[in-house]
Amino acid sequence: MIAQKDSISPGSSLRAGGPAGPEADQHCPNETFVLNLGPQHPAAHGVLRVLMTMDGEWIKRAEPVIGYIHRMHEKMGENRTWAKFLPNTSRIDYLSAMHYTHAFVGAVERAAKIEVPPRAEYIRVITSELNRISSHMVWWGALLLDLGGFTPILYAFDDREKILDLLEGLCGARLTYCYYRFGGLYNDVDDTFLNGTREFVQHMQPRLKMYRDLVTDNIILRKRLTAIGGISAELCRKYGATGPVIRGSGVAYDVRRAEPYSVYSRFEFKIPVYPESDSMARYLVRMDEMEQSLRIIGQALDQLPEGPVMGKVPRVLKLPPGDTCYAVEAARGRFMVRIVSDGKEVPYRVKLRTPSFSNLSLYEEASKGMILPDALAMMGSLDLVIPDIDR
Amino acid sequence: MSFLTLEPIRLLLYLVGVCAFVGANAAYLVLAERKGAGRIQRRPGPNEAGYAGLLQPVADGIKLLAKQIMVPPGTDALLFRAAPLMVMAPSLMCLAVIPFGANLVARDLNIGLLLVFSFGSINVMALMLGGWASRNKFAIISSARVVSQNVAYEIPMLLVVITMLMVTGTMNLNEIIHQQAGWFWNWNVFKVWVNPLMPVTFVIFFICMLAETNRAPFDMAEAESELVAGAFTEYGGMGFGVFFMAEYANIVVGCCLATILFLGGWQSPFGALSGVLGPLWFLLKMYALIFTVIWIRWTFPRTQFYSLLNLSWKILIPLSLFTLVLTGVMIKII
Amino acid sequence: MSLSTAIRDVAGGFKSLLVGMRITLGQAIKPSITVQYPHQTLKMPARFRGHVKLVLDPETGKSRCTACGLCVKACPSDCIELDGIKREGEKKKSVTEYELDFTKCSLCGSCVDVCPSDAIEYSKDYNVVSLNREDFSHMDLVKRLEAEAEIWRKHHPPQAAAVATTPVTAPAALATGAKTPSPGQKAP
Amino acid sequence: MNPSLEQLTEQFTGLVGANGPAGTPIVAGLAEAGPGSATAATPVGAAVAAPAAATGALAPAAPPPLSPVQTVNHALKGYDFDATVAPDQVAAAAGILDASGFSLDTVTGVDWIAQDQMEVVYDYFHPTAPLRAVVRTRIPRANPELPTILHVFPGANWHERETHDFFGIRFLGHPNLKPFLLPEDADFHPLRKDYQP
Repeated sequence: MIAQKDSISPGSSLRAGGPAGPEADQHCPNETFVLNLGPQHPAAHGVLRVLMTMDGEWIKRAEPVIGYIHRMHEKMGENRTWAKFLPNTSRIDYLSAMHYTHAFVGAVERAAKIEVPPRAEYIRVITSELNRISSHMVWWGALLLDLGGFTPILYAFDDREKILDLLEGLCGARLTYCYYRFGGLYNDVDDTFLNGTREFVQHMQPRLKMYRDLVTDNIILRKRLTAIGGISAELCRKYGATGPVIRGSGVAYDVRRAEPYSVYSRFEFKIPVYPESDSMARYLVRMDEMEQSLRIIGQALDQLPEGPVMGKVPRVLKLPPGDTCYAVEAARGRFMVRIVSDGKEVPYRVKLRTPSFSNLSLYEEASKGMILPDALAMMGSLDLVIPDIDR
Repeated sequence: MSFLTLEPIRLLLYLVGVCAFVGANAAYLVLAERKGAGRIQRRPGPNEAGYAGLLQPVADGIKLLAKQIMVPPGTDALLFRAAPLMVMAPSLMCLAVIPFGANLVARDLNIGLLLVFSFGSINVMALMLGGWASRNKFAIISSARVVSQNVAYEIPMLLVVITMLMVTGTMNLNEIIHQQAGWFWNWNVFKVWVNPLMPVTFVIFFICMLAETNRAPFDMAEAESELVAGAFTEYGGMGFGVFFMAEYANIVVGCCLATILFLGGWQSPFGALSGVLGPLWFLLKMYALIFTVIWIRWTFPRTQFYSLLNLSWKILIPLSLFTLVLTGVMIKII
Repeated sequence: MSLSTAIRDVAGGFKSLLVGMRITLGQAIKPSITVQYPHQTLKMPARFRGHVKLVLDPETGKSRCTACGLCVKACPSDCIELDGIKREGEKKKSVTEYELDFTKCSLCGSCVDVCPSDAIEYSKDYNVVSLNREDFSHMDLVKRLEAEAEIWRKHHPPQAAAVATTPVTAPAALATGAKTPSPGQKAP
Repeated sequence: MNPSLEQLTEQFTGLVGANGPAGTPIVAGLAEAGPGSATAATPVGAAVAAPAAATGALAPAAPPPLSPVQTVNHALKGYDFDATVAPDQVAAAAGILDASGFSLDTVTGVDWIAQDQMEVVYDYFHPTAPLRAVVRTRIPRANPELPTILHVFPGANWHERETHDFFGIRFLGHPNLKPFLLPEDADFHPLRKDYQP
């Protein structure tokens, strides 16, 4: 079936002399037009603008234009104490706020050599993985919206709501949690949360099967994603793409394994890898990741040690001079915080390396010669969060 | 009673009736669609305007009427304004030959089927003109898509219809229904002794109908996550509203046709009770099909553009050609 | 591709469509999961982080705030302004003015964390809406507490503890609390 | 294809050793920050004269000057390998790391206003080996220019544009240094320490 479609898909014989290559210029020199996709466009997931040079529906060049919700978090970091910057981190990528806070908290802890009690680390893992599932659910729904399927997002939100309720019961917020603090956590988990999480893990298994039957196995979805939007492993490497994007290109890169942070080294989980490097591979990576996250949560719940959730933290936090990095596997890939301290209470420099930024930067190269719906499907499979790109 | 037999008065009554039928259907199918979507997505759907949201179409209508119809500068204003009407009018025309009951038909034409298909094709042109006249890149892409999509699907649809013509031997829609009298296994869709692939033929017809009316999963023309609103991007107010209503009117026509050709029209499934209750059976079957259309829309993602064309050229056309030949052979043998 | 695989592909694809339709139909007959917001409201969990408010000490009927200013220092968005005086015969200062700029507040909870005397807490009020910007840019927490204290004085001492946890519905909070049903009450 | 730290050290020592002594201010990027910014209030010229000497003089507690190529404890710093190269060597450094299969993590700057220098930091991660490398270089603040590494890592395009936005560092050979995250007409560089909004 795939081969069938290829006969008029990009790069095939029916399109010989087609619009994408240099021969197109001789063929129809003045027949291109510029399509300004965004900054307000249903598929732009926020305020991303893509300047597309089109030849009919074929894309000759797609240049993302970003910066529409740039908030200069890095400058804000230089103007407030370490602790005061903490709420900002949840707002960079609001869909995986836990991971982002984790990275910043981790960087400061690493620089200040703050010990974090094991219980706190376990709870961080549980909440991080819950957050990853909820983030992937939003992506799943939004991708299906991009592809014109309206119903899955509501099913996903039904399940995501359960996660948000759990996290709200835990830390009082549903999106910008600000739950991790230097040296530990804002507060301890209670039985409601632990039992609720166990129930959720049970609940999600049949739901994931339902997702698979409804969407993953669906022939229409498979046709829209399979063999489309190929991103080679080399392209990922050259552009620094991480997360499900690189794992969908057959490279098992996961910060949780490459630079084990927190207590991730104590859990058994697989890194889903699909070598097909098409949009479907990235899709399947995320779907499998949800299962793996559930596995990690289950193990962490079983191993959860007793003890305090807050370590010893100096009242006035001054970091020793020098720079420190801390990377986490956020829902969209590698998120790294690089902090530079000059020994004062205020950061000298906070660099936020966000995954979506690098993942989007390869879009221009990867989308060449695709047709518009495929390019948008591919954009959906990159799982972009625009505030994460613009910071 | 005698004045009812006067042809002009009868036609006038039917005109009003058809307009009212289409208007009410379009308005309330929108509500049904939203309610159905809500059900499928496990939410109530619109339920604030009136009891259980029954006044929602009225509210929508008022909203659309109150909005200005902007004609974008530099467009062909005449075409831009004409396009919505050109979409709407043919669907109304088609309903003139649709028999809702044994005698409930505005014009019992001998070539009813031909008329429906001739008028059905105008709608493509109207969408294309609307998109072209909008002078919007999204709309132009959309109109190009509409044309290729409709051309691709017209063929298998007509092949199926030719098959049905061979089976029925007439273009008179009422006559086709009369032939399907008796129990439900006499309906064309179950006539496997004429053609073992009859149910498949029905599915082909249904898929083509979806594609012809630009319904999800074949809504290439609107494709709101790619083309904003496709050909309707620049339309506002009632201009958009008429396009919207025409979409539902087209669905009604398509489902009517499917009912007539395959599901026995106003015939009851049990061989009896089809006289007085005829229109009821007809509407029942038609709305069941419309429900399926809605159900499909809220289940599947949109197809890819070239798999849409591939589906037509590589699967549906060969398959319908095959059924055509098969039917011919079977008829010859029988 | 041979004809048989092509046919199998088409049939398999068609079957996947039918499976999808079966699932949506199965979901359609299940009860709806949404809450009809203005008619029904949710009960907020105990740890819900609403805007901060001053705690009414159930014993004295006053705020415990000593106007030490730690919360002002801890706030990342500079949205707290407070003032206090030292009354005669008292060891510590007591708060006279506590203004929260809720338009800037990011609900991070740093102020609650640092408070040495547990004088501030999160309210459970999520119906924060108003036609007047001033209601949020200058949220007078002392005034809000005063409204609570009045109820406290009326019922003191038996229900004091219970009152302290009910949501604020003061005249000043008209727009935010009074018109919409208070959280925790679920309509049938 | 996975490189070892020893290989990297060897390659980088070769790179830095060749051009290093020729007046390149190889300042280990770790220790001098504290005293450096302590002198932020003093006239900039004082610090320009001899940044390395000033560092040693003002910070007796700081460790002795580190070698330009060093391995770092990942658990303490978050990276394994740290190399300080001359500005014109960044592309060569990127080439070495590219050949070893590294991927570009990010490019960023740090404004060391007290030393009148800009530091440009290139972060690399390795997709298959558990390795993180940092390459850093210093350029004068008055003329912040260095070659682009675009031809080695095309992904540097956006990172370099962003760094140009925030610090005004010009990447020679970059085709498109227009404002990226900042407004189109932005002519300011907000992460410079002397930036006044």
